[in-house]
Amino acid sequence: MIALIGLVTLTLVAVAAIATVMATNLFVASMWFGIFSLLMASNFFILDAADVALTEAAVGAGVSTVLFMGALALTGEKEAIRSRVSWFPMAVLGVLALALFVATFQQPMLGDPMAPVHQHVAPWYLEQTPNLINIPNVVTAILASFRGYDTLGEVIVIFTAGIGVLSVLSFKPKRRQTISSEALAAKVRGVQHHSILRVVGKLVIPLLMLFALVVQFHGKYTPGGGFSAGALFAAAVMLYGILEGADRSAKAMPEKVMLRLAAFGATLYTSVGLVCMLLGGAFLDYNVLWPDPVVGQYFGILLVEFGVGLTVTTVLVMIFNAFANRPTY
Amino acid sequence: MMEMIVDGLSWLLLAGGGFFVLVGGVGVIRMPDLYTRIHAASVTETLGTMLILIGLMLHSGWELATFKLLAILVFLLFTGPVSSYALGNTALLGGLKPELGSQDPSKEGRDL
Amino acid sequence: MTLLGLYNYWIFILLLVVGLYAVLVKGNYVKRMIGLGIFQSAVFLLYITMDKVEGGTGPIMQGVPVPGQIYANPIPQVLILTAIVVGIAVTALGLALAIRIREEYGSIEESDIRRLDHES
Amino acid sequence: MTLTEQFPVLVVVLPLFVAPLLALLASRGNLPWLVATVTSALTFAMAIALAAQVMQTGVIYYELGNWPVPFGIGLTIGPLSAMMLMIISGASTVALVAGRESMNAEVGKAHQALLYSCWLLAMTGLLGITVTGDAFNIFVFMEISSLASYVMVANGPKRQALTASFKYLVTGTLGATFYLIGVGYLYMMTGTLNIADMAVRLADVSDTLPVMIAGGFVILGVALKAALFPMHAWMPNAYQRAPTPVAIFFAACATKVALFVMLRFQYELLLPNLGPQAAFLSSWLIPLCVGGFLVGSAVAMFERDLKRMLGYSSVAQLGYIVLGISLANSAGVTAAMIHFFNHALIKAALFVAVAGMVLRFGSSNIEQLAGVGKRMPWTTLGFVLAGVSLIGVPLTAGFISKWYLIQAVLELGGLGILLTILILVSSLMAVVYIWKVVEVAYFKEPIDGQSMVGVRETPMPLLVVLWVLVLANIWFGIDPSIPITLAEQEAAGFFGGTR
Repeated sequence: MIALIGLVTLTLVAVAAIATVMATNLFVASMWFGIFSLLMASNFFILDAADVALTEAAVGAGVSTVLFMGALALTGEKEAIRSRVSWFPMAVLGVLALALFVATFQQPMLGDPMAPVHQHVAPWYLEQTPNLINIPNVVTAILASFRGYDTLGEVIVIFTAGIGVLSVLSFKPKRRQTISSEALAAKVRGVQHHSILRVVGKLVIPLLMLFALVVQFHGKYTPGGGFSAGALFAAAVMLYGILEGADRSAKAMPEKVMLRLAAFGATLYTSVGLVCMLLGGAFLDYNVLWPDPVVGQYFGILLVEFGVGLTVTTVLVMIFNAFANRPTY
Repeated sequence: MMEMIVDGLSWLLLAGGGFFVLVGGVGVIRMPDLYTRIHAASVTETLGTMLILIGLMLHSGWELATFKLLAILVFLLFTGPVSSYALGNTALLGGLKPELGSQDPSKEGRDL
Repeated sequence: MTLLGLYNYWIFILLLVVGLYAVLVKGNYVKRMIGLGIFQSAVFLLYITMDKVEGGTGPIMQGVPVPGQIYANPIPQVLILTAIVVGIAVTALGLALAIRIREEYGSIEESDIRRLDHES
Repeated sequence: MTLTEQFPVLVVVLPLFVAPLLALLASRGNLPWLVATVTSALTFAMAIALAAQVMQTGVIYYELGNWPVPFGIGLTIGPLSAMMLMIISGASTVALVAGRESMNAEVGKAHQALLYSCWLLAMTGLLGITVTGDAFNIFVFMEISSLASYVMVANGPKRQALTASFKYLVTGTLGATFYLIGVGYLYMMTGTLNIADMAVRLADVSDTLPVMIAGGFVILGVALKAALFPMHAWMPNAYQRAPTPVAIFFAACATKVALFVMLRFQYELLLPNLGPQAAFLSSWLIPLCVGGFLVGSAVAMFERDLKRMLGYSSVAQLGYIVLGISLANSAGVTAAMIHFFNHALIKAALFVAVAGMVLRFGSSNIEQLAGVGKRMPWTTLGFVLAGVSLIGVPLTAGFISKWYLIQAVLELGGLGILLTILILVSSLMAVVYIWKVVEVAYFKEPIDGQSMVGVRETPMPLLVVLWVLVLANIWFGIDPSIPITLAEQEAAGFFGGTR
C-alpha cells in the first residue's frame, strides 16, 4: 500500500519537474518548484527518511521558494522564449539516460534487504549507536558524531554562502536606473494591507518557532536536528518579513548581528573539536569531554547541533534580508 | 461491538473525505475562472481534509498521534481559508476580472 | 513487481535529464538555477532510494528495543541532509549573482548578455 | 596526542577556524590581509612538516572523532597528498604576499574582509580534499572551495566578472553533482564511503554496469571541475575576470586538486578493480588530452589578453597532466604528479609577473604592454624565465616534466611516437605565445610615449616573491629530487599494491 502511494507521489514529482521546466513565467516556475520539493519531501517520508523529509520540506519547499521570489522581484519574471531547438544537448542527454536506464537492471531493488548498502557499514551504526552514544535517532548520531567532520564542512558551506551573498551584494551598480523611495517602501512593506493574512500569519509564527526549537533540541529522540531546525526558524523570520515588511525583519534581525552569530555558530562547532584535541583526544572526539564517554558524546552532540542550527538560521535570515531589502536598480 | 462501530465510522469518514477531495479536484479542472476554481478547491481544503483527519483520529484511538492529527486539523482550519482569501484578494487586486455569465464567448475557458 | 522496484531509479533518471536540460538549454539565469535545483533533487532521490529496507522503519530506536526490528539505512539520510544544505547554499549564491548581473546588464538572458559583452 | 600528531587535521582546521572570525573584522587597514597571510603561512609550515614526515615514515593516517575507519571519517596523507598540501598552501601564501597591492588596486577596502575570509575558505576546501580518505567528504570540501571561489571571482573589477562567476558556478555545481552521483553508485554497490575500503569491496562487483557508470560520472564530474578540454570554457574567463591575486592562487592549484581526485579514483579504485573497463575509460581521455593541449596552445597564440592567454596555456598544461594520468602506467602517473608540482611553480611565477604588470599598467592587454621590458626589467625578466620553463627548456622545472612525460608516452610504442610529436608541436606553440610577449615587451615602442612616464618597477614584496619562484623553477630544474621522490613513492604505492 505504502509502495503504491510512493509510486503515485513519484509520478507527481516527475510531472511537477517537467511543469517547472516548461513554465515560461518564472514566477510560475518557482511555484512549481516549491510543489516539486514538497512532493519530493513526502516521498522521502515514504522511504523512511523522516529527517530528510523534514529538511527538504523546510528548505526546498519553504526557504528556496522564498529566495526565488525575492530574486524574481529584482530580476523580472518573464523568460525569453527561444525558438531554436538545440539538438546536441538533447542527444547527449538521451545517451546518458539510456546508459543509466540499462544500468538500473543491475542495481539492487528498492527495499531489498540484501543490497550491499545494508550489509556493510550501516549495521554497525545501528548496533553500536545505543552503546557508544545512546541516543535513539541514529541519523543524528552519525551526523553529529560518527561523521561529524562532514557536518562541520556543511556548516562551513552554508556560512560561505552567507558571506558570499553579502560580498556579492555589497557592490552597488554605479548608475542607478531609479526607483522612487515610495516604490521601494511599497516593495519591502510586504502585505500590510491584508489584515486577515497578517493576523493569521502572525499566529503561525510563534508556533513555527516553537516547533523549530523542538526539532532543534529534541532532534536526538525524534526526527530533526540543527539543519531542519535552522531552516524552520529562518522560515518563521521570513514569514514575519513577508507579513510585516522586509525592513522590519531586517531591523529585528540586523545583518551585523546575524553575521556575528553565524560566525559564532561555525566557530562553536570547530571549537568543540579543538577542545577535544586539547583534552588529548582526536579532533571531534567527544568521548574525552566528560569522564563518562557516553555523557561526553551527549554534550558534544548538543553543542555542535546548536552551532549548526544557529549558523543555518542566521545565514538564511541574512540572505533573505539581503534579497528582500535590495532596491531595484 | 464498540470498536466495530468506531472502525466503520472511521472508514465512512475517510471515504467521504476522499469523495470530497475528488469533487474538489474535478471542480478545479471544470470551473471556468480563478474565483470559481478557488471555490472548488476550498471543498478539498476544508471538508475533504477535515473528514479524512477525523477519520484517521477515530482510527488511531487514544494515542499521541490523535493529538497531532488534531493539531493539524486546527492548523488547516486556520490557514486553509486564509490562503484562499489571499489568493482571491491578490487576483482581484492584480486586475483579474471574474467571469460573469457567458456574454463573451471568446473568454470561455480562459486559462490562467 | 520486479520492475516496480526500479521505478525510483527511473524517476531519478528522468529528473536528472529534465534538470540538466534546463541548465544546458535555457538561456535565463534564474531558470538555470531552478534546473540546477531539480538536478540536485534527482541525486537526493537516488540516495534516499538506497536507504529503504522492506518492512523497516526510520532509524530511530525509541522506547524498548523490539527484537528483530528492521531499520532503514541511516547513512544515505545523513549524506542527503548535508547535500540539501549544499543545494540551498548554491541556489542562494547563484541567485545573488543573477541579481547583480541584472543590475549591471539590465537582463539575465544569456543572449542579451553575450551581445552586450560583444559590444563593449 | 602530541601537537605534531594533530597536524593532519590542523592543517585543514586552522584556516577553517580563522575564516569565520576574519569575516567579522572591520574592513579597514591591512588587518584582514595580514591575518589571512599569517594563517596561510602557518598552514604552509605545517604542510612542509607533514611532507617531511611522509617522506620519512610513509603514509599518515588520522581518525576523526577517534572512530574506527570505515565508520568514521579517516584522513590519509600519502606522498602525493603531502605534495598537494605544499602546493596549495604555498600558492596561497605566495599569492597573498605578492598580491596585496593588486588587491588594494582592484577591490575596495570595504569588500576585503569578506573576500579574504572566502580566500581562506577556498584554501581550506582544497586542503580538505587532498587529505581526506572519504569519498563523500571530498564532495563537502569541494563545495566549500567552489562556493568561496565563485565569490572571489565575482569580486573582480569589471562586470564580466559576474557572468564569469555565474558560469563557473553552474559548471562547478554540475561537476560536483556528477561526482556525487558517481559516489552514490559506488556506495550503492559497495556499501561504504571510505576510498580504501571501497577499493577492497569493489573487487566483488567490478564487472557490473553501475560501477562502470560510477567511474564515468566521477571522471566526468572531476573533469568539469578541472576544466579538461572540451569543458574548459569557464576557466580562462574566470582567470581573466577574477582579481589578479585570486588568479595567481587559482592558476597554481585550483584545477589541480580536481585532477588529484581524478588520479586517486583512477589508480586506487578503478584501475586495480575494473582492469580492462577502466583502461577503456582512460582511453577515452587520451584524445581529449591531445585536443586539450593542441587547442589550448593554439588559442593561447592568438589571445590578446595576457591573463586569458595564460588561462588557455593552463588548459594545455592540464592536458599534459591528464595525459600522464590516462596512460595507466607507472611512468605516466609519475610524470603527471611531477607536473602538478612544476606547473604550480611555473604558473604562479607567470601570474605573479602579470600581476605586477597589471598593477602598473592597469591593463592586461598585450598590445598595451609595449616597452614594459625597459620600464620593469626585473619583472619582465622573471616572466620570460618562467615562460622558458613553461616551454620546457633544459635546466628548468618545465623540462623535467616534459622529459618524464615523453618517456612515459614512449612506453606506448607507435602511438607514443605520434603523441611525442604532438607534445613537441604544442611546446613550439608555447614558444610562439611566450615570444609574442617578449617581442612586445622589449622590441616594440609604446604606442603612446606619455603613458609610460609614471611606470616604475613593481613593489618589492611582489618582486621578491616572483624571483623566489623563478629561482625555484631553476632549482627544481637542476635538482628535482623532492617532487620526484614524492611522486615515485606515490606511484610505487599505486602499482606495488601496498595500499
